[in-house]
Amino acid sequence: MSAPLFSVEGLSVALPDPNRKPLFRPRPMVEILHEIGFEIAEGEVVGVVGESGSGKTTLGRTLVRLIDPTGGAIHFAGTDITHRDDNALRPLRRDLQVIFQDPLSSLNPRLTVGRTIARPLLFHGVAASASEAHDLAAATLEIVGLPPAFSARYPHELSGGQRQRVGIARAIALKPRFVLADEIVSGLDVSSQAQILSLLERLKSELKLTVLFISHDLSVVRRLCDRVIVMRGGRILENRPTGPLFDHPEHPYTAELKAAIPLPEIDPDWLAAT
Amino acid sequence: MSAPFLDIADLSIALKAEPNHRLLRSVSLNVAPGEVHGLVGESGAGKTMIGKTIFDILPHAVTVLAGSVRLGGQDILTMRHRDQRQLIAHTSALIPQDPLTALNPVRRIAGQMTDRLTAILGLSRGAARDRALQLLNEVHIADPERVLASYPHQLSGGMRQRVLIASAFAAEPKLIVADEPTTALDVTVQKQILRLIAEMQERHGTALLFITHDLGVVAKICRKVTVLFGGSVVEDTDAESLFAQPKHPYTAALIAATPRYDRPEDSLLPVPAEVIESTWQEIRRADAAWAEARR
Amino acid sequence: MTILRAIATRIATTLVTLFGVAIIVFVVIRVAPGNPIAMMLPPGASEEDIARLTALYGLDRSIPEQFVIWLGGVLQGDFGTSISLRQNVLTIVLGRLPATLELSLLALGIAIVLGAALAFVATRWRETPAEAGVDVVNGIALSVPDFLWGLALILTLGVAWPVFEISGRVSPTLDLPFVTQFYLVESLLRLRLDITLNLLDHMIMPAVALALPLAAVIAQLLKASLKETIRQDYVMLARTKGFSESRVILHDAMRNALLPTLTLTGVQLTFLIGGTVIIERIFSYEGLGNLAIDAVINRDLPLIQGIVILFAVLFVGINLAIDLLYAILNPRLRHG
Amino acid sequence: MAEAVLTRRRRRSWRLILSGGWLGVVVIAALFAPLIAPHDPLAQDLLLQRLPPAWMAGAEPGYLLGTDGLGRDVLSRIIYASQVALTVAFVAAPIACIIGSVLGLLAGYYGGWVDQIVSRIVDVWMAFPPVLFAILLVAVIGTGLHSVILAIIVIDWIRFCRVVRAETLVQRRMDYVDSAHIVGLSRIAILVKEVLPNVLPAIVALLSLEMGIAVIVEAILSFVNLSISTDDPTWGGMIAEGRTIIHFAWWVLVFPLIVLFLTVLAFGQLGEGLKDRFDPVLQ
Repeated sequence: MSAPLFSVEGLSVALPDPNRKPLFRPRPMVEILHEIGFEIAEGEVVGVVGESGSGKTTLGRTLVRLIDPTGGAIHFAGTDITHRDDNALRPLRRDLQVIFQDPLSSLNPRLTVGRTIARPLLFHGVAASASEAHDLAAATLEIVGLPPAFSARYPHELSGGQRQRVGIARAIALKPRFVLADEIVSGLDVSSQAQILSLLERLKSELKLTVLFISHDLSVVRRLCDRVIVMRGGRILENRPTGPLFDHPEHPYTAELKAAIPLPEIDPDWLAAT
Repeated sequence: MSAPFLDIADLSIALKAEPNHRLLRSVSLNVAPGEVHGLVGESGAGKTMIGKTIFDILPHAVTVLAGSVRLGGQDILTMRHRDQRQLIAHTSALIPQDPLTALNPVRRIAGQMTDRLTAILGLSRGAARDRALQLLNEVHIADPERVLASYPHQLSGGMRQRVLIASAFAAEPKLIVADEPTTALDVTVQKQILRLIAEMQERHGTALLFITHDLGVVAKICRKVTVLFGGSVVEDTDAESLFAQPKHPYTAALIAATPRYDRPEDSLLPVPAEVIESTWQEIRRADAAWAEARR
Repeated sequence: MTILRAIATRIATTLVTLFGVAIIVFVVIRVAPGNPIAMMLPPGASEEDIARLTALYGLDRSIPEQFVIWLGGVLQGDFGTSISLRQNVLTIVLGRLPATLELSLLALGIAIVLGAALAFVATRWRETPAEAGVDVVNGIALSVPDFLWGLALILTLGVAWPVFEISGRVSPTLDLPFVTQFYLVESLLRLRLDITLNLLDHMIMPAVALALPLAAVIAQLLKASLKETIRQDYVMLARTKGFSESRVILHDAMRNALLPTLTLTGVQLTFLIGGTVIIERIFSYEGLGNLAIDAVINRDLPLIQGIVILFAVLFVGINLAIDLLYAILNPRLRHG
Repeated sequence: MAEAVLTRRRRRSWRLILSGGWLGVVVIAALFAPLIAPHDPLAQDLLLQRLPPAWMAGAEPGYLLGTDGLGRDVLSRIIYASQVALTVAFVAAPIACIIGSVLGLLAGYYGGWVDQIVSRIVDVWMAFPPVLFAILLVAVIGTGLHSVILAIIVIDWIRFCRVVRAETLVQRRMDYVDSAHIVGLSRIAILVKEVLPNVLPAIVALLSLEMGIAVIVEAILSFVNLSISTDDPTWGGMIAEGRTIIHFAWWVLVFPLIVLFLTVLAFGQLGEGLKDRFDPVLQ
């Protein structure tokens, strides 16, 4: 087996506590992640599930170094990126892309869809000229199932599902080795959710993407992921291949999470069961 | 079977500026005392609009074109405003979607739980407080005195939703509208809250209209179901037959699109474009017929 | 303990601000060309006289030296002697302060009442011509400053239709039996309502001129804040309880909407007080601002310093008070 | 809904047309003052003192808006005075805008010690009554157009700084900043290419408003006799003279006041209109 694309050891993160704001003073720090360790192999889709406050979003943002870790180490493709500064990270950025939860906030409202996708292409030298970048952007839009004419539109002119497709297009246009997908279907309707997931499934096999897929929804994770990490209170409870994890959960919390999901079938005993 | 308490008949609603483009298209819906009725649809289907009509709190830009909304036989859309507010206050209550935003951050829980009792039903402060304590006990809050003295930010999300459920039952309403009451909650908390709503509804014998986008939740808590698409009712049936034998192709597609961890391969299937298109065609035909009839 | 330390930190930054103000004023007015002493003596005064007085006021020393001497005095409550009025600066300034404070507070009161009323009307009758009307009035009041409102009021209610007095603080013919300079307050306490009315007759136009821009700011902020608040779920929930729209706005939305408005009003209040400088000039109102302009024109260095420092203390104090008030009114911070 | 949006847009375009139209008139008056003005604005004639406007009894037909206490034509003085007003508006406000916006962007985006320093300076500035500060500055550096412009820049930059800093703080928290970071853009590039376009509408609106404020500050300085020389006509100077003879010749005060009023109002409304125009979501 080849070396993992990502390897994380003893990762700890502390952030300012959003619930406490003493008068005239900075917020106190609270530890969100406690000594997390795991690996992601090339081409693998790893799910991270947990309820609110489990630290799953912080974990994702720390991997792509939007947040600075307070302890531990992160290796990406053999390079230690734990404390690399912006300049040193820049060459690696092309391979570390993110699809955000809320596309309305993550797409600059004053840029057209085309420019949003084309700008990184030019920046990283994937496209040599503005027109080449524009063509590539249009082609990527087609890959994610949007007409190339959408290049000229602004984010507010799109529906939620279309915006999320643009978010995906921006991330994959650079042909990155790794994509972080942070709750990317949680704001969508059931039908858009199903469409975005089948798009991701297609991209996963076509582009051989390595993905960290963060979600609160076990059912969605089961569909998409090869392996699942269950988090609670900033710690990893379970980290196993998807099938076995769902069929025979080892940790009682995983079983509890599973049992709490209401399946679309009549079951008079479900409510009473604990 | 007793007469429905909530009876919505042929309700059509549109923007004042565009009366020809209906947002609700001749919607009919009724909920009998003691019944839990699910109202399902994706965003934009008009479910929340129906909830707002029941309390007559539609936005100013929207107007009712036709139809009636009866509470216990009285049409609230044609009543005098003052009588209407009284009727709604005495008979109906809402459990809102997001417990984080549905409690006023600068008021203590006590005032928010009892203001309807004291200001509209005319209870004394003491009596209203006793009632609030009793209800907090009913929703299994261990320390009701402390909760009454708290501000919302001092309580957890699940606790706040319990408070909101207790307040909804405060005036012994005949009808409770629950508008996506568990969407903002974690799954484990969602299950507790669903159980609590079902328990309270049964104990008080209330008619419950449960608005949600989640067919899984519907399957677990509702007896009857109305499915909305594009502001019109595509299916109105009991829950058993809805899941066993969906009559409308859109309902079937919606069920197939709902995620389920036990069947990863045949769930989460995108709604086929033909289904969407044929459903819209039905709606356009109905629109044409309706416009013809109004002429 | 942490709260005490937090307050101490805040007061320390406040003192740094005041120190900065002191340095800037001190340096700015001393780089001015021309000798202020020469201006106060009659033409033809001897070089010797000028030199003697210059030394008396300490103006022959270097600027850092002068600053240290002045600061030492200030810390003992001695702001020096006014060159033009030949009186203790602190006595003069504190004598004028009450007039300015009374005018500012009256203006603040008018602004709050007017602003809140406009915001309420625009929210209660939103999406009607009433809201559009409030928007237009607001837009005009926002972009036209107090200086122009003062002049417009003088022209209309002072000259064209003489309803109010256009100059002074009180009619000179009135016999004032007062011991403090807080005429308005004291006249009310002594039940001399004739004097109260005469004072208001003089104060109403400058106060309205000062109040209009602030009223517009309050109305705009509060309206935006109310609009945001009435969309919240807890307001919708209150509506489903059967309360009337007015009660819902006043009872369930107003307090929430006031909090963000309050923080922004602090700064605006300092703008209002800053506006008294020119408004007092226009209405020949005997307050601190009018005194300040005279002091600048007469190159009265100690007096200018004293006035600017007093304004700075006032402004910084207001912002401190607003921060504390916000903390007291916001349960989130109180119980954080 | 579409109807409501249309009405709002119509109201907005009227605002732009009216305010832009008036400012156009003022600009033309300033540029072509020698061609338009019927008289020499400085020519005194003691025989023509305090002539009322042309439509009143005792007027001279050549003096449309009457004459002042020294017999100078009010209309000609108003026209020439617009040169001073617009010079101040178009020089002082933009310079203050650049200084304040740059500091505000840096403080809001970088935070940390940059923000600490800028915020402390702003604190000190905020502790001065701005009008008194301006008067003090002009008294110290001497009267004249340059001093007036300098004084306005010194008191006005913090208004830009405060607004831009607050707006930048809001924008910095948006995910699109993070996603630009993910692309690898440097911080300065994110600031200029991503954040600035979103802050720009606020800056443009404020610039327009502050141009009006600059005109007012100049008028206030003239009013207390501290602007440019006493002879050259300024709106504030005319108002100051009019204030002293208000009971004998109201027109000396009224007409410059109306012009000043409309100009300031137009700058403010133009700013609001432009802000909406710039907003892609409202287009």
